Amino acid sequence: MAHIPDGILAAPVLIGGAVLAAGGVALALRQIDDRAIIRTAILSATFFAGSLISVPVGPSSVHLLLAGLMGVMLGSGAFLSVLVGLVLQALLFGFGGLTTLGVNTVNIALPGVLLGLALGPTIRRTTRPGLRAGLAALVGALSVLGTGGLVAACLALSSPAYAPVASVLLATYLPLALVEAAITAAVVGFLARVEPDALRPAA
Amino acid sequence: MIPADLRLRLVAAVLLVLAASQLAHLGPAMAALALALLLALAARPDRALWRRLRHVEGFVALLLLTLPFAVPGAPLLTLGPLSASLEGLSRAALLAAKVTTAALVLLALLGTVEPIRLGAALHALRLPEPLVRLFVLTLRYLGLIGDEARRLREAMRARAFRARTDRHTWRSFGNLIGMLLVRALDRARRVEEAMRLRGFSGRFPHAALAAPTARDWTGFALLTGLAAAALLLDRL
Amino acid sequence: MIPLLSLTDVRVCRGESPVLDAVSLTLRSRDRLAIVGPNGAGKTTLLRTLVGLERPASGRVRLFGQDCTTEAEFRAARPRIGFLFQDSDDQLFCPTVLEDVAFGPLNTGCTLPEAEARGRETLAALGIAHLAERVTHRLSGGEKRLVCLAGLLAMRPEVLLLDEPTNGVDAANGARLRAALAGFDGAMILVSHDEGFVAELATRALLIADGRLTEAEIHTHPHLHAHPHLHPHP
Amino acid sequence: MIPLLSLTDVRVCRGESPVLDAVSLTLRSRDRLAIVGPNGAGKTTLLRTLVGLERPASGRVRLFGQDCTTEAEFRAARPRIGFLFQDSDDQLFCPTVLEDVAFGPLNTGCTLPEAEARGRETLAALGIAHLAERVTHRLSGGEKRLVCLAGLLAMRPEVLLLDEPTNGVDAANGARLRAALAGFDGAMILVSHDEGFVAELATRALLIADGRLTEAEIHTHPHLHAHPHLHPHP
Repeated sequence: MAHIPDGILAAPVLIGGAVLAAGGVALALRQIDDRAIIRTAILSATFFAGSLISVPVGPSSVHLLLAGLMGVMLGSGAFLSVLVGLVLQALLFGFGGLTTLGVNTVNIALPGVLLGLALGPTIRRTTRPGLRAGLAALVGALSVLGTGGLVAACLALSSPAYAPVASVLLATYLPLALVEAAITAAVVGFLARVEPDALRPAA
Repeated sequence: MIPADLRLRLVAAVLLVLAASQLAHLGPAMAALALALLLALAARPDRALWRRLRHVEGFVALLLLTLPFAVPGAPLLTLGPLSASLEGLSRAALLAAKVTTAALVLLALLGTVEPIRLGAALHALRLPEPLVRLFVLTLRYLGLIGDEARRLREAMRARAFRARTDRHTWRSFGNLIGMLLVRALDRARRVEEAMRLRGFSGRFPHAALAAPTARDWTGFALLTGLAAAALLLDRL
Repeated sequence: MIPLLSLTDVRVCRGESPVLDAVSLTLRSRDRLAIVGPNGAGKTTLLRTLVGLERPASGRVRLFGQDCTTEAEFRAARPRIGFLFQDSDDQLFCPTVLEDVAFGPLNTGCTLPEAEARGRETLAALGIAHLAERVTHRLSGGEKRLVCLAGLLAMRPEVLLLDEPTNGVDAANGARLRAALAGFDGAMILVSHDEGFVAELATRALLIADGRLTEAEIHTHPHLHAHPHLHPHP
Repeated sequence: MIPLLSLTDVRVCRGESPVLDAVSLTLRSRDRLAIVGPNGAGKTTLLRTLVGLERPASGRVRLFGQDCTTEAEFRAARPRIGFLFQDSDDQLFCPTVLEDVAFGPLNTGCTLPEAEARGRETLAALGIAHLAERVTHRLSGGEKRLVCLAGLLAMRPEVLLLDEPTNGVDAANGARLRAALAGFDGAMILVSHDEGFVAELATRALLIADGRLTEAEIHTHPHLHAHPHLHPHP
């Protein structure tokens, strides 16, 4: 449940999220050209389709966030991809919300962008498949945990009474982090072998 | 009452949801919920649309279960070391009403709109053009890529694949997503070429929208008036 | 002898309208049944129904003597049926050919070395051992088709369902494909527009039109045609 | 008369190996040239080379009397050439039909109202005015094909390059497509597997095999064939 619905968060948290998200989106828009818009859009559609796959974890199942992968493949463009994805979630499935669009964008995109920035260069450069897989798994896991931490922080900042909800939510991110790590590593391994250029954000 | 003009619908949706999210008392929140329900019924959404509410209600259920125990106040019910408070329960009810109201407003105002048609409205509302273009292109190719993914999943099923909690499953899904991404990049190249061949010079057509009618404005005024009234009632 | 596959009075609907209506068919071992008919007549839906990708509104699907209605029942039968999709790109998703061919055996319980060994063996039998390490995404249309078939044969199926197997296949790979199918000793159902291919391979044929099947016979007789031709200038 | 398009001794490589080799061709006004050949022979590459999406390793590309080697030179010629892609979805990228048809005119200097007016006019001429407000991704295959063609015709090109124009087109829309192309008074190059379509439309043909072109002639003559047939049982 990375998408916080409308009506729960306090106004300062909503405004803070909106301002940060606007900054991220503005940054991404400054770096994008006409060609990259097409690439980002069609990849966003693919990430969205990928996030609809339900991956079993024991008796339950999870949906991927893929934000770490977006960070590696799109760089700051991940802000755009996440924002569009969240709008689609709200329009197509009624997930998430309108007032929380900013907060949710930051919660999901920011860890992915930062991890893509930090580990992306080594993932692209390395010729050792093991190292690449390890780093990709780290990007997958940490981006999910980062999102979980931010979601919990948003709830806790809004009201101390949300603390139990926040900790329950945080616990649900652990299995997702595991699955996301494994699948991110697999996707990155696939791309490195089939089309290494795919891992480079087209800035 | 719901404006046909998509710009006004979008603005109304944002204002209504904002208003609902700022309610602080149970009475006004319940009134807002009732209004939102009427609005949703008036929009005549089909069954699939109603089913969307389930997603939201998952979050609400979590709140209803935990808040009564987390908010201090007059004890209502004691379970071992935990005690549920009346204040907590009313807080949970308030939040449930607000969350559901917001979801119903979205369902009523935007649930029956073909999402890609919102592009022209977002452009008319002066959102940055590259962002709007990104939005419509994503939607344009979403169905196509979704179908590609569905057919590949079927082929995997036909080859006796079954998703489990194991490495083979994760690697297979990784390959599936990787293949979709590689094909998406090929598609992006071809679309870019098609645009270039048709003389693309940075001008992407976003259809001009007719001015909203008096009826649209009336509906808009009514909706935002109700939202303002609910907020006012709440603050008094 | 128990039929391998059978449909009895099957009706499959898309929305309100039936795509297949009152369809019955029986496939016995070593049968090579061709299903011929115009576009949109329901040929692909028929194959999809046999593996449980479409569920009939009424009628019975029996696979290997077992009535199948639930996903679990179909799942048990699927390793014994190889279904070649119309578009190879819908079937190939692994980075390299060998991984793709090993995918099926891995699903049916082989270890990775076993699955890869079986994969190499199957590729060699099809005459495309040299493709094993190639990236599937970059193969030609004909190569993709053969690799898809290898992916099915590696599961050692008893039945093949082939949806337009010669689509987009060049001459050299077409010859390999024909040889492989002619040498397959299980049963098969074949959907194809390629009449020469059908006549060469099939032992029986059914015509399909508007979702209904009728028996047909395959025979050869001379025809006088007048149609446009392209010839190189001498 | 200056040829509209010409290639002289063109060689295009993918990696090391040539996809087109020593290809020369000339298209004059009102020419309707068909290019026929097997899969992978280089037909699509030939069309792509003519609009500068592939750059030759050697040889000359002349468009409307102008040698073209740089992107800027090709860019100047492109509005006069309409290229119909093999896959309609690559070419229909706008939300609604009217927006898509207006895309070309808008980018070549029309205002939005002018571009939309031209779009409506072109749709009406193709007999698909009723599609104007429809969402592009919900169209049928045949409708998509016609809308793609409308998007090209709205730019009032002098030459059409058509890559498998009848692919995935149903009968009714196929008739509209044929009528529109028969009525087009510019020149065209046509790549198609559909021999009847080629014979109906083309005035000249070239065969392509392994990246090389040879002249061909189109003619109709009676043939005695013996091939297998399927008949319903009486």
